[in-house]
Amino acid sequence: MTQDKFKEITYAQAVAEAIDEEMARDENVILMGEDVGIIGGNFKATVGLRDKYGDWRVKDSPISELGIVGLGVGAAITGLRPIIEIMFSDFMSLGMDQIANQAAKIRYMSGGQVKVPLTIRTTIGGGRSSAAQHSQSLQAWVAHIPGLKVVVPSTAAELKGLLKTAIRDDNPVIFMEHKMEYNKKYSVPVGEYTIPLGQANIVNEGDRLTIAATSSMVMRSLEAAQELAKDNIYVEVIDIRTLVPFDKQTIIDSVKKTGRLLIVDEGHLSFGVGAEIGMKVMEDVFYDLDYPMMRLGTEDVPFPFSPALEFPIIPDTKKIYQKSKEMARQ
Amino acid sequence: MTQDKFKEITYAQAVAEAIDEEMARDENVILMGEDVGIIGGNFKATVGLRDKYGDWRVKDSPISELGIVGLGVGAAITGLRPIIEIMFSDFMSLGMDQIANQAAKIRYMSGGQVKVPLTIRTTIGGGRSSAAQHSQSLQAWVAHIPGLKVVVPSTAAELKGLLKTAIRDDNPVIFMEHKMEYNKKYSVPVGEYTIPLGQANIVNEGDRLTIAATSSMVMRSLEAAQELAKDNIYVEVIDIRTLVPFDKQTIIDSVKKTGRLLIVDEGHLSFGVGAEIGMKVMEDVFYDLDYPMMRLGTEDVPFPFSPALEFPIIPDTKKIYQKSKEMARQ
Amino acid sequence: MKSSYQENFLTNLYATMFRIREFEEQVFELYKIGLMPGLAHLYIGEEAVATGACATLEDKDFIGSTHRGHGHLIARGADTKKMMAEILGKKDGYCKGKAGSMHIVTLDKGILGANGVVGGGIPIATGAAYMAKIKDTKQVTICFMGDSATNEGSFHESLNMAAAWDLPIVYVIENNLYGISVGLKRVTKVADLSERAKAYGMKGLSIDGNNVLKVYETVKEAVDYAREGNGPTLIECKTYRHKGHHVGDPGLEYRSREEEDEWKAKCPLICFKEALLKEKKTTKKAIADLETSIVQEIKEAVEFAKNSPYPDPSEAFEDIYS
Amino acid sequence: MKSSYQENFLTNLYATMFRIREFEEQVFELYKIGLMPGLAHLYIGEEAVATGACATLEDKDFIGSTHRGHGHLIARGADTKKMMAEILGKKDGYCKGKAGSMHIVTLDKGILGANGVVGGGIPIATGAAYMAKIKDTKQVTICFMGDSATNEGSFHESLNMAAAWDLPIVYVIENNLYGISVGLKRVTKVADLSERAKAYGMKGLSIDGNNVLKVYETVKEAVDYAREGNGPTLIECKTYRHKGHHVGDPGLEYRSREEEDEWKAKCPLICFKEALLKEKKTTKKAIADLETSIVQEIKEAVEFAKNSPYPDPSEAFEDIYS
Ligand SMILES: Cc1ncc(C[n+]2csc(CCOP(=O)(O)OP(=O)(O)O)c2C)c(N)n1
Ligand SMILES: Cc1ncc(C[n+]2csc(CCOP(=O)(O)OP(=O)(O)O)c2C)c(N)n1
Ligand SMILES: [Mg+2]
Ligand SMILES: [Mg+2]
Repeated sequence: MTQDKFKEITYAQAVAEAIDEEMARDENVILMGEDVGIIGGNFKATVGLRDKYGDWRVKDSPISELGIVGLGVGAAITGLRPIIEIMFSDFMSLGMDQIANQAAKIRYMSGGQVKVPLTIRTTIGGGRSSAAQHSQSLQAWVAHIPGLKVVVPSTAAELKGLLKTAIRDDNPVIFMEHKMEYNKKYSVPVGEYTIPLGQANIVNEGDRLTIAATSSMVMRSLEAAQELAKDNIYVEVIDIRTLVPFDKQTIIDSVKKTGRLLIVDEGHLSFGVGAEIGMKVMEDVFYDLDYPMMRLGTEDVPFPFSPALEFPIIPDTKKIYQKSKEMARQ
Repeated sequence: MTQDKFKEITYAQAVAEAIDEEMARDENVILMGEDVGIIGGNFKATVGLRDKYGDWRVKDSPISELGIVGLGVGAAITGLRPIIEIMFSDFMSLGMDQIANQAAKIRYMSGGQVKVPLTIRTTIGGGRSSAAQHSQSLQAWVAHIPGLKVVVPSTAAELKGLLKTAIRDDNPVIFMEHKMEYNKKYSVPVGEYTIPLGQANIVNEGDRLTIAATSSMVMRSLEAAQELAKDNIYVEVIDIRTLVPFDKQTIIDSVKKTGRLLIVDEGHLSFGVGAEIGMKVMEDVFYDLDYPMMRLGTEDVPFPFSPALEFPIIPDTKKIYQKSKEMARQ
Repeated sequence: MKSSYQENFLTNLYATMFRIREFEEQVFELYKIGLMPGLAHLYIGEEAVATGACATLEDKDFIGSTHRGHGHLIARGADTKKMMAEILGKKDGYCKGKAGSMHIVTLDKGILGANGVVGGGIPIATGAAYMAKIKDTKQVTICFMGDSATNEGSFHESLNMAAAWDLPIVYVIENNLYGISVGLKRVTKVADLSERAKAYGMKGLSIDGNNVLKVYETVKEAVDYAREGNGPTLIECKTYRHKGHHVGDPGLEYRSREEEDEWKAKCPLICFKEALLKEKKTTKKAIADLETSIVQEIKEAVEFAKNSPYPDPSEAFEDIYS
Repeated sequence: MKSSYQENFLTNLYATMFRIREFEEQVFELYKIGLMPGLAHLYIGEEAVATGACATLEDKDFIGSTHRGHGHLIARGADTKKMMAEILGKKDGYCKGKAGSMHIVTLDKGILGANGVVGGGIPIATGAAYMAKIKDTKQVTICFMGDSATNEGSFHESLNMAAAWDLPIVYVIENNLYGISVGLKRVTKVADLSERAKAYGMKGLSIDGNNVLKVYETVKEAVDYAREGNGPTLIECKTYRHKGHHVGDPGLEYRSREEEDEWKAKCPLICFKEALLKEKKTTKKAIADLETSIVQEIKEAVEFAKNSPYPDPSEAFEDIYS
């Protein structure tokens, strides 16, 4: 991103812009999903696209998650570049066969003969009192399956550049948008730009602790970093950006400098992606570590409905601040 | 297991015996799945049960993974104790909504009013030239979901005791059997016994390295341990037994003694359960570690069909031996 | 209207519909004034379906519900106080604030659960029926679902099993023409969803879902049929939701005002009230008294819910495993 | 048999069926002598379905296949050498040994892929049809599936979309009465699976799947219908597999010997050969020559496969991402 002109748009608008630009650029790009058309998506992230590209390229689908992902796979291997929306990552559960056993594997099974340029957009994140079945951040499921790429963008600017790259990628990409972000405004570069998959991004420099975070936890970590700076604790914040492919070098270099690593991801803590991030860099940073690597994630309980119960289980700025303080003490 | 009488039976027979004993003990226990009845299961692990308990309690189902898991959930909350078989863990992908969003969460969503005494038996493991869609070990998916218990038994004796406990458990338990084991004979205690969920088992004592393993990787690790003993390297082998609940104390105590931890699980390495095992004990063993924690898992590629390609990607005795040697050097 | 219907039975049906309507109106108010966390899917306009269907059941029977579940639960006799407290995320709610509007599960009254996953409740209800079948308990399950839920694989897999094994269950489709913004006819070719029963060798019927007696009579026959061991039935009830998809959806882009007006004119409460009065099954006064008392009941439910405390944060960590 | 059928066309149909049969017999031999890794699902007995159906297609068209896919691929003109090498896990196989019997994917000949997941190929084939529809390429897709695959949710979701949007696809069910050991009638009430078309407002037909001309004619009409933009058709072909579910299954516990004999008497090859001779469409000599040359072709395929090297272990790490 070397643009010097910026505009203020919402995260939802960044989604729509990315798709719009790619649909304009390549007539093989299509969008399909529940309610993506007439109303422009449950989260208003695809507003205007159906009017512009018509009913066949921006298709309101039946409520058939398995069917639409599979349709996307078939369309992808025969020449389209489908973007399939699964309204909530919780409902990837219904499409997992097509995601994990078909999309992820067809290229490999064919011995490299076919490509699967499919983007699956879905949403993650709690905090809306949406309870147990609409709040999960299930990146751990897809990141575990070789053949898939997995993107967990942070800001609207990041999202836009990464989504455009995902759509152009010849492999199945799971693109996870954070529902609490859709209405937030961000400064986004004007004009065309893309961000490559597989490069983590240092969003704050520091020397006492490295925080590696995904999705909206990057913003929460930055907020914590600001607070910590007031205590003269300077933490380096890394936006992981993509879980697969994974850029471990950026984290290794940072931890070699700071000696401490905190990983923050909103998925459930246990067997979540944070564990892998730690273990991936383990061998390289082991002798540089001054403190055990630590993780923050959503507590290992289903999401409760009541806000009185929900907020306590999700990582937030305060929890990141506290954990960082604990870790950064000499 | 304090029995002193043992008999030789196969792992498949151990499954059938465990289910038989529990069906005899409690008329609410039923078994349902594809081909579990007339032919006694695709892996012959339920032979004889339909004859004994009839067509309604041992039910051959249509090929409807989502439907049968959901049917199991409904039957469980209304009084039965269903055992649902998903022929390959790869096909949990089709039932994941009922597994992860329903079975796992109903008790919680109800505020503790209902219980879900459901056992889902499925199979894991490569090595049969079954290729990309019949070889995965997908414990990482289910271990990540709070509300589920996850069992990864090693030998037939372990399997039998753990399966009986799983069936009696009032929570949904995912019970993962290893397909390469079904025809192998093991020494199994005569008579009634159960093994609690949540207690790891030290199967070999040693002082130079701790190997924590799941499922058939426990046996491979024991074989490696025997080879290592010839080199005067004594490794402690721990059978993880259950991923959820997880017994971290047994591993912590061992690593405090050995200073080195190798984790072996047959799931794909990245974002697999091995990462979590490492990170779970990290804080407690950090200052005792003499070497970075290491993991072995299946390489991050879909399972290829040809044996020439498949064996190189799966962890085996030799790889465990080599990695152990590398780690155990002073 | 059959002359054999007693006044009591008929006014009870009306009372249930009115109770649902009033409950939902109050939920909407609570949302608007910011007291309700999250969202809720209102049942206003569809009251005749839950009311007519649940009136056919015995105490021991089961119902499976949906994301649009308040009406089913009330028709089944659930406590409106505990429901309202749950919807506000309070400690005295049915599920201690863990469920909210979309997930109330309580075996109290045989309620297998609302469900946030479209189609998610169908296999579960089918499982309750399997239990009843093999334990020969003579319990019948009614499984409610939306029109669009019939496009989920779970619908197909469940109905196939229920038919193959003659399970005691009645599947009731509430066809309100839309799944969120997507008109069913844009994504499904068949006009009457009861046609889908043929795929399973099951009986299927499509009826006016705004006529509470028609619903009652049709479902009653199916429930009796199921209870006698003859197997399942699929009943499509054509109806309409008066409000948007959920409390936060104005619902303006995808439906025409004419369509809305047409259906509002067929309001199940108004039509039934008029029929009762016309056929002199009750009096205006009796109806007015009934309405007043229900308004009061729901007011109390709202007060109860408002006054109930939020659960303690530590409770988030309870009730995961038993 | 229509008099308009040319000898060439007819003997080609016979040749294809014979090629499949001979190929499968050799696969079975290779399994028995331990040269084939894993398992394979033989198509013997069902040859008329793939043969009749694929004969209706143009070069540009697509097929979607199943775990029992050898017959579909051969009928579509796939190279038997590359297939056999793939089945033995060799480097010169269609997919360099990565696919094996159950996963051959090659856009060569428009083959969207065999599929190890029952029902897994149905949405994928539907997606190819969606592509053809919106790009107006006039390509038609034939999607094969087993009887039991029609109980998967993927079947339901796919057919609903195909019908709603008039996609150019023909769904062909190979009803061989069983899914592994489970007789369809034990888990499904409907006798003719083409009944399921009604659930989608689609045309549905049930035919004798052992009669290759009947299959050809019925599928041809459906393919033309699809190509003209009229939408999908569901065709159930009743047939039978002569062998067990896979090469390692003797298949003795769940089928009666009488049933087997009855169906073997209806062998599609024998019946068609007899009909051809009876109607003097060809001669015994011509048939014998054809058979000899195909036996030789398959022999060469076996030799080719045997002589092909195994892939290098390092290749396991290639072809994951493009
Ligand atoms: C599996 C799944 N997909 C999508 C959603 C989002 N969603 C919630 S309600 C709904 C529409 C349901 O339509 P219908 O079944 O007709 O019921 P209605 O809301 O009209 O009563 C959708 C798509 C969901 N909750 N679950
Ligand atoms: C989703 C899924 N479930 C189960 C299996 C195991 N399995 C392989 S073939 C088969 C039977 C398929 O029956 P049918 O569709 O009738 O095809 P047929 O084998 O008879 O040709 C089953 C259950 C599978 N491969 N995929
Ligand atoms: Mg609807
Ligand atoms: Mg079959």
